[in-house]
Order: sequence, then C-alpha cells, then structure tokens
Amino acid sequence: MELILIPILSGLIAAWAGKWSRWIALLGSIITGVLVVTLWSQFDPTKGFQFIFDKPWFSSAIHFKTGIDGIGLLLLLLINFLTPVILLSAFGKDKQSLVFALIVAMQGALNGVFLALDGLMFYIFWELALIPIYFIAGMWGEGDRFKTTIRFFIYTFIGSLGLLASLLYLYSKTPDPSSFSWEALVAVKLSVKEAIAVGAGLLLAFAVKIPILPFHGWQPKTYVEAPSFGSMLLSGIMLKMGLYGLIRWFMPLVPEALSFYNPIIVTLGIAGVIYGAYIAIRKKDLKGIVAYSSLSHVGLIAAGIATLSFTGLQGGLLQMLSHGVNAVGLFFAIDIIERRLHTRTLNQLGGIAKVAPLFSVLFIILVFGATAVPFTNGFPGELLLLKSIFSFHAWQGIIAGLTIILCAVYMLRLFQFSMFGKANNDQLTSFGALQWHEALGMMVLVLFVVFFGLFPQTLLDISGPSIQQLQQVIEQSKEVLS
Amino acid sequence: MNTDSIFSSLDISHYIYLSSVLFCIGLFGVLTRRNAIVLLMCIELMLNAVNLLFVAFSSYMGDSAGQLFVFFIMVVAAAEAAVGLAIIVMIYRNVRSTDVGLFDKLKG
Amino acid sequence: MKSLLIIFLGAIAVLFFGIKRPERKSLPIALLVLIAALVFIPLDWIAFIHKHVPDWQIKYVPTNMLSWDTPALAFSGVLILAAIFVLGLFSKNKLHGADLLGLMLFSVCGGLLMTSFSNLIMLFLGIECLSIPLYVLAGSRKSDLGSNEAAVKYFLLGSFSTAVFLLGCAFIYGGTGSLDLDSLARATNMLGHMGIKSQLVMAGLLILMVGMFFKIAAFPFHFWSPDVYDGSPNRATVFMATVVKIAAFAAFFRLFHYAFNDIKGWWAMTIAVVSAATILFGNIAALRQQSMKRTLAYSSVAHAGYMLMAILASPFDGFWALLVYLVAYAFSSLSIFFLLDRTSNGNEGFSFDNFNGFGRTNKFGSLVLVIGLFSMAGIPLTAGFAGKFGLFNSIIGTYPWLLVIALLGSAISIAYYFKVFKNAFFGGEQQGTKLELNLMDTVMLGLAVLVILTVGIWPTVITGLQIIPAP
Amino acid sequence: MLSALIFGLPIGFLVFSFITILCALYVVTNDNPVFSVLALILTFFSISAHYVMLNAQFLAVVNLIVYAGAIMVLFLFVLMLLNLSKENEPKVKYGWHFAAVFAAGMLLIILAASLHKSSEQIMRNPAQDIGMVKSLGKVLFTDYLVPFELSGILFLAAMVGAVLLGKRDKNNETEAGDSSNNPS
Repeated sequence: MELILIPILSGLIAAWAGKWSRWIALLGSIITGVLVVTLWSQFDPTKGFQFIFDKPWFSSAIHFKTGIDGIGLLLLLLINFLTPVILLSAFGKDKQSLVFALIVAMQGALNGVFLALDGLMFYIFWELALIPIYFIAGMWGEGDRFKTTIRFFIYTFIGSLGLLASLLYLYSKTPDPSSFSWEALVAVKLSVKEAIAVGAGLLLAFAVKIPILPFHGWQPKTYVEAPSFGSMLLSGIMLKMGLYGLIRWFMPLVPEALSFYNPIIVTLGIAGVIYGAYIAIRKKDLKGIVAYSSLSHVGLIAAGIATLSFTGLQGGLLQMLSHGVNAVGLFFAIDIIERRLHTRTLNQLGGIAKVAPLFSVLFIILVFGATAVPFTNGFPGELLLLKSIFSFHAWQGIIAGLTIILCAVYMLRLFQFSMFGKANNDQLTSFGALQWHEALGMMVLVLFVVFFGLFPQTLLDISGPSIQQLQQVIEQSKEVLS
Repeated sequence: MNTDSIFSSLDISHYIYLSSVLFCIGLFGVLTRRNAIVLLMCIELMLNAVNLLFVAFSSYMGDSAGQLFVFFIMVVAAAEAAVGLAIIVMIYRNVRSTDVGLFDKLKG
Repeated sequence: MKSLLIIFLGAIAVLFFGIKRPERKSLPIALLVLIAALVFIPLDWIAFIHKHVPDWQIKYVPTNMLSWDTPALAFSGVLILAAIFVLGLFSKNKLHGADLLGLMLFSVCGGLLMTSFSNLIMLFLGIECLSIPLYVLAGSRKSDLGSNEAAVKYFLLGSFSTAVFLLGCAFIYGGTGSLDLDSLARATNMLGHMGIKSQLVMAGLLILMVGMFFKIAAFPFHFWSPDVYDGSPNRATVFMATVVKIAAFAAFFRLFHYAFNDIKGWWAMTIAVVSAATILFGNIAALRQQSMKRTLAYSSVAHAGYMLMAILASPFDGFWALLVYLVAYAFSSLSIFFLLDRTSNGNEGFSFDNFNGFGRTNKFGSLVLVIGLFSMAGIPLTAGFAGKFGLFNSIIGTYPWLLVIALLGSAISIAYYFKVFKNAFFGGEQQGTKLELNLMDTVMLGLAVLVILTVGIWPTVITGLQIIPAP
Repeated sequence: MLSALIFGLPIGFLVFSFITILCALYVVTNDNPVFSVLALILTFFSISAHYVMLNAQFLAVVNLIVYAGAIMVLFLFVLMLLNLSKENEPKVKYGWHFAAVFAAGMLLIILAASLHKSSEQIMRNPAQDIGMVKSLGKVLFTDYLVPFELSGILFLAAMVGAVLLGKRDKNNETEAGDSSNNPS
C-alpha cells in the first residue's frame, strides 16, 4: 500500500514544488526503495504470497488486494532500484518539475502492477503506468513525437482493452459471490475454446507490452524518439510488465490453452531474437541499436518463460532483472555521450575512450553485461534460458543460441565505433569528466552488473520456491480439466 | 348519431389502418417537403393520426385514459406550434425564406 | 416532488425579477433555487426509505402520476447538480437574460418529470416540457444563422420524434389497455408468461424505441445532433449534452425496466445492435472532425451508445452503471466544454487550435483538461472508467460481442481525445490563451474534478447508497 | 349503401375516412402552403367527425376549437404575414420523392403486416359515456390533476419562449434587411 502511495504522493508534491521537485522526487523514490529492502529482509521465500493487504474497493467483489511472492519481490527490487538511478540520470539538466513528478508517479503505478493480486486492480495500474510515459514521450520527445506517442498509446491501449475484456469474462465465470481476486480467477475452469479466446485477449496486452514480434510496431520509434529517461523507463521497467503479466496472469489463468499458445510464443520470441539482432547490426543510431537489442533480448526471455520449465522461468526472471539494469545503463551512457557531443550516430563518434577513461570503463562493463560475458549479470540468465529452450525443442534452442554471437557483434560494434578509433567529432575535446550524479548512477548500475554476475544465486533463491508453487498451480488446473 | 352500430359493425383494425395511413402520409410529407411551415403541418397531421388511434382504442376498450392522453397531446401541440412558428418567423427575418434546405451551413 | 415545486416557483420568481432588475441579478436567484431543490433530494430519499411520505403529498398528489422512488431521486439529483454547474460555469456569456434562465429552470422541471414519471402521459409531458424551452435556447442567438439552424432542426426533429414516440405509445396502449407503468408491467408480465406475441405491443415497442433513439441520438437517428450541438450557443449545447442526456436516459431506463422488463426478449436484441452501431459510428465519425465542438458532439453520440448498454443489463446492475456513467459523462463534458468555451475568443472557431500551448500557460486548466479527457476516454481512476467498467460488467455475461465492439470503440476514441493533448502539451514552446477564472469558476471546476476523481477512485460513494429495488 | 354491402362497413366511416385521406394527401402534395392549411383544417373536421362516431364528443369539440380554430389559424396568420406563396416554395429532387414514398410505404406495409390479426386482442367494452364532457372532466380533475396542472408549466414556458424569440432586442445587432417586412 505505502509502496504505491508514497511515490504517487511525492510525485504530486513534486509537480508543484518547482525548484525542489527533483529532491522531493528522489527522496520519495529512495524511501520506497528502502521500504522494499525491508520487505526483502522480512521475506520468507518458502511461503506463498506475503504481506497481504486486502480491503474492499470498487464493490464487494473488487478488492484492493496486494501481496508479494518471490517473483513479485524481485521485480519490485528492480523497479525501486532503477527509478532513483533514472531520476539521477535526469538530474543535471534544467528539467521541468513535471519530469520528476511523472517518473516517481510511474514508480508508484508500477509497484501497483507488481503488487496487485486483484484482476481489476492489476488492470487499473497497468493503464496508469502508461500515462506518465505517454506524457514523457510526448512532451520531451523529439522528431514526430505526437505520431509516435499516439501510436504507442493506441497499440498498448488496445492491448490492455483485450486484457480488460478477458478479465471481465473470467470474472463473469467466477462462482457466486463473484470475485476478481487472483485465486478466484485462477480457479475458473474454461473449455479449451474459451481459454484460447480469453488467452488471446490477455496475450494481446502482454505481447504488445513485451513486445513480441508482430506487435512490436510501436517500440523502436518510441525508444528512439523518447527522451533518454523515457527510454530508460520504457526498456528498464515497462517491458517487464508484459513479461511479468505473462508469468503471473497469462499462464495460471488460461492453463487450458497453454499447449496451444506456448509453441507460438516460443517461435515468435525466437523470431524476435533474430529479427531484432539483425536490425541492430545494421543500425547507425546508438539508441536504435539498443532499442532493437531490447527487442532481441525480450524475445529470448519470452521464449524461455513460455517453455514453462523451472530453468526457463528462473532464467527469464534473472534475465529480466539484468536486462533492465543493462538497458538502463546503456541508455544512460548514450545520454551522457549525446549530451556532450550532440549526436549519437555511430560514424560521427569515436575516440571517446581517450578523453574519458572512467566513463569508458563503466561503459564497457555494461556492454559486457548486455553481451552476457561470463561473470557479468547477463550470463547466468541467458544460459538458463538457452538451456530451457534447447530442451523444449532442440532446433529452436540452436537458433536461439545464435543470439550470443549476434549480440556480441552489435554490442562490440557499438562500443568500438563510439569509444575507440578515429575521433570524428570536433567537440570531443570538451567531453570533460562525469558529473557527480552521472557517475553515481553509472557506478551503482555497474556494481549491480558485477555483483550479480558473480552471485546470481542470491536472486535465484528468492524466486525459486515461488516459481515452483506457480508451476504447481498451473499443473493442477491443467489436470482438473483433463 | 347511431353509435352502437359503429362498435358492432366496425372492427378496430379499420381504425388502426386508417391512422397508419394518415401517419404515413404525414411521414411522407416530412420527408419530401422543405418549407418549414409545411413540415410543421405534416407533423401536426402525424399527431392527429396518433390522436385518432388513441381515441379509437379508448372508445373500444371503454377506458378514458386514452382520451385524456389525446387531450394532453392537443394541449402540447398548441404550445409546440406556437414556439415552432416563433422560430420560423425568427429565421424568416434573417434569411427571408423558410426553406430548410438552405440550412446546410453546418456540415461535417 | 418538493424539488419540482421549488424549481417551478423559482422559475417564475426569476422571470419576475428579470422584469426590472439588471440581468446579472437573476443568476444568483436561479442558482439558489436549484441548490434548494438539490437539498431536498437527500431528504426525500431518507423519507422514502423510511416510508415517511408526508401527508400533504399523499393528499394533494392524488394519483400515481409521479413516483419519487429512489432511482428517480438519484437521477433527479444528478440532473439538478448538472444544471447547477451549467448555470454556474457558463454565466459569462452575454446571453444571461432572466428569461433564458427561467426557461432553463422550466426545462429542468421537465427533466425531473422524465426521471420520476409513472405514467406515459407524464413522460410525454416531461419530454415536451424539457424540449420546448430548449428549442428556444438553441435559437437564442437570434441573428446567428448557425443558431437559427440549430433551433429549427432541433425543433422539427424533436416534434417529429415526439410524434413517432406517441404512435408507439398508442399501439402499446392498444395492446395492453393501460398507460400506467404498474399496469403496463402487469400486462407485459402476463404476455411474457403466457408466451403471447401481441403484435400491437411489438409494433408499439419498436416504434417507441425509434422515437427514443431519435431523442437520445442513437446511430441511424443521430444525424440531427451534431448540427444542433454545433450551432447552438455553448450554454445550450452543454445543457443538451448533460441535463437532456441525463433525463432522456433516466426516462428510457425507467420505461423499459419498469414496464417492459418481462418481455425483454422482444426488444433486447434491437437495443444491443443499435448500441453497437452507435458506438462504432459515433467514434469513427468523431475521428474525422476538424472542429472540436463537432468532435465532442459525435463523441456524445458514441457515449449514448455506451449508455444504451445499461438498458440491456439487469435492472440493478444497469441502474448503478448508468448512474455512475451519467455522473462521469456529465462532469467531464462540463469541464471540457467550459475550457473550450473560454479558450475560444468570441463565438467562432472551436477548433483544436484553441488549445495550442495551453499546458504551458495554465496549470490548473491543464489539470482539468487532462482529468476531463481521461474521464471521457475511460482511463482508470477517473469516473469515466468506473462508469464504463460498470456497464461492461453488467453485460459481459449476456452480450460478449457487444463488449468487444465497445472496447474497440474506446480504443478509437483515444485517438481523437488525445488529439487535444497534442495541441495543449506537445506543441513546442508557444504560449496559449490564458484562462481568466474568477472564484466561482475555480471552485466549480475544482468540484467537478473532485467529483470525477472521487467517483473514479472510489465508486462506492455512489454505488454504496441504499436504494429500494426497482419494482 | 353499395359500399356498405361490399365492405360491410358503415357509410359514415367510409365517407369520412375518404375525406380524411384525400385531404391529408392534398396537404402534403400541394405546392401552395395556404391551400395546405385549408385542406388540413378540412382533415381535422373529418377527424372530429370520426371522434363523434367513436363517442368522444368532448375531444371532437376540443379538436375543432384547438386545432382547427387556434393552431391552424395561427399557421394561416404566419403564412400571410410572411407572404409565402407558391412562387417561393422550395422544390426538391425527384429521386428524393421516390425515396420518401418508399420509406413511408415500407412503414405502412410493416405496420399493416404486423397488425394483420391484432384486432382480436382488443376487448370490446364500449362504455357509452366516457367521452362525454362530464365524465372526462371528472377524471381530468381528480386522477389527472397533476398532468393538467403541469401542462400549465408547459404553456408558461412556451409563452415565454415564443415571446423571447419574437421580440426584437433593444441593443440589437443589425438584422439583415429588416425594413420592409414587419413580423409580429
């Protein structure tokens, strides 16, 4: 409860606070982060949902019900860790107070998404999370931002309407007294046909958000044209909403249709891996590269989750975290470059490593993380994912394995052309040192990359039991039907 | 007036048909005419068709509610006609015509 | 009952005051009258629940022509509230003669009759009492051709649809022998239970529905409404968009749920199809408009389509959903129309350009704009979402296909509602029109936003009220 | 007599129905609005005759007084005032006529088809005196008192409205060419 309220309130205050708004926003967001950490310390992975808060809300059937298990906790950690960093990244410029307000408000809405245990509440926060980013992309974006943002909004809005329709349908099927709670919705039995229809609605919402291949139309342009902190929010956090939805809501709600949908998701996910990587290799715009690399990464994660195996789910979760960190880090670095050199096209850059050694060291660690070099955070997750896909279907596993090579190609190309080589930019000499908030933000991210590359087990331990419970739930509802 | 013979020798359906025909004539007028005053007259014709129907039902069923309804319809028709004619006069002052076809300024 | 009397007497008082006093003086009187009437709504409500209907009312209101049951009171309350906001927010126009105010109060009287009738005669009188002053209001800018056109179109279509409505009533009267809601309900109950297909009643229902569709501007019969909305003076437009819509839907709901609920199979499908068509058409047509006023007019057509769903739902669910939706729709329309009215310099030009750079100049104004549009579009935590959710929830079990169409319509509507944001917030550094709000405007807008948010975040403030279930 | 033999219908009904429909057709097809008004008055007279046959004497009289007497004279008055005659009667396209005939005809056919056998449902219970002034008046001032009084509101509103529209504003915007004609 307070996890949702504090950020939103501090956002509201920050919107009117003028000069002090950045500090208020940062404070609110850090307090929330601390709260999450205390939750973590009291958290017992072996139990199911914990810290449940349950009050009637819209009507007697619709509750304000929050609670976390290991999966939710991991993602909460991610958000509340990343949001202060994103705030830091936006700190230096003469931004309007609204920027900070919207970012923390978004944190609150996202906390709501990951905490929600009530269908309608989930939907509401799902929608709410869309609004700050819409305004961020619209007000401070570049290029033809209205077209891009409205396309982004309509894509995702149509998706979420599918979600609403499916939830409503499930709700109408719950036994009297009907309820929107997660357990009640999971308990609903559907025929396979119904399940496929309902699943289509849910999947529409999640696939657009993730995005899985044919629904990715909004993504690259939005990433490129949004301001940097907007791109960070989108890639670091928003994508995880879709993946989380897949795990928490799609799989348990329509287990009857999983044998129909899972191969499709795996195939589309792998197609996304290859497609994203291919485009990323050909792109010249730094942000474009990272945008398409995101497409590639989430494709792999979605495929891994859809295998429904323990390794796949674990790997997916782990990779969600590390992709969040890496993507935010990369956008952060690009933002730093762009702010100084006013360009982010590959062949206008180069030679930065000479003038900014600290920056380039931090940058390369992030690049390593994204490329899944051993002992960085990307590695264990990717390994688990590939393993699960391989055991799901050998050929698909092999194709998915290409990602390692492709990823290395575009990431190293990105790094090499921008940091080494000839200096093609006359402003390079004035690159200067990192400002304090930039350095702080990047350091924190890099620490995370290294630490969880070395000790991924800390994270896996949190989510492991919850994932097993989830698998049981899915298995049970499958069995009852057959 | 030999009223008994009407009820015994005439079926209610004849009145239904009669007023339906009247109503449709009025409707036809509304659709074809463009002079606002004539349109208003056609609407009055439709209202009268309804009145006739109400009176017929009311008399055949021996229930006074229908006739009272007719009374109120007449009352309201008078009020409506007054306002309608005022509107038409107002428009005539501005455009020197009562042709509703001229009013296509607002289109979308 | 008391509210009706108060407003009627108040209207006469306003007219008398208007003879001598400067015009500005009559507005506070009108507002006071409405507020006094509003106060009596909860009092009557409590009295009704505890069966304390006063003696004089039984004595002097002899028959069951009007029945002030709780649903009627609820709709009446919303209606009077909307009327207060219309008068309060749109008083800066030059047209605030006492006569116009008096007419508006008369019109509100008609609306109250429509929410509480229990006899078709009263419904008819209510409709007329609501519309006749409105014909005049629509044409109250006498030398403006657009206003003239609006008046004549509204008048002709209004009286035409009344004729159609009356034909329907006549057939139903012929088929059932009654005009009273209770006896109609008994008659249709008998028909429904015995499985008799009365052609008279069926034809009557169909014609009656067509008449009502004209009144609420549902799809095949909507064509008059954009022109009328566009041409009328802003105050009249808002009055039509809020008070008239509330009254019309309250009447529609009351009529069909009280009288024809037992023969639902005869009319439900027609309404479902019309609802779907209205939603789709209204939204698609709104997408193509250049003028913002016309866009809002078409969007109100689409909203009518959504509200038709309430007629399909079960009485209880449908009632709450409709009530919440009406509140949401009325208040968001009020705030958006207000901003549109104030940003347009003079009378012309209600384009989206009015809002260029609006967000950079007006902090409070842009908050109102965002909340109002979100509520119109049905974004969560605004009243619009609560209303839409209630409606969707009430029909999901019976008409899943309608739900899909309605959701599609919502998605389309985003495109044109958010067009305003492009002008208001995404438009570079230019400065927009500065709103000049006096104290009353600020308070009223603030209240409207507060209502939208409160109902959106916590709809049980409305749906938690105790009602006596519809008979 | 012949018709009575053929259709088995009373001669009064036939004659007056014939007049009603003929006059109604004349109203909608005639180009000159003044003649339309006169024909409409005739229609109302014949409808009043129907009322008398149906035992609704009170309404027959009210119909004559209110419709034929008041409303139609109002129409006539306005027509004369605005000096509308045949020459400035707007014309519409031929195709539109066809569409209108089609629409109205369809409605008629649907009505006729749906009401084909409906008359059996009406129970025949003709009470002799319900249409008389005495009995109607009694009901009107007891059971139907509320609507009767409310129609007073309606009239007041209509009156105010009509005056509002009819009167000319003092501090007026210049109205287009208002010198020659002086309505109201």
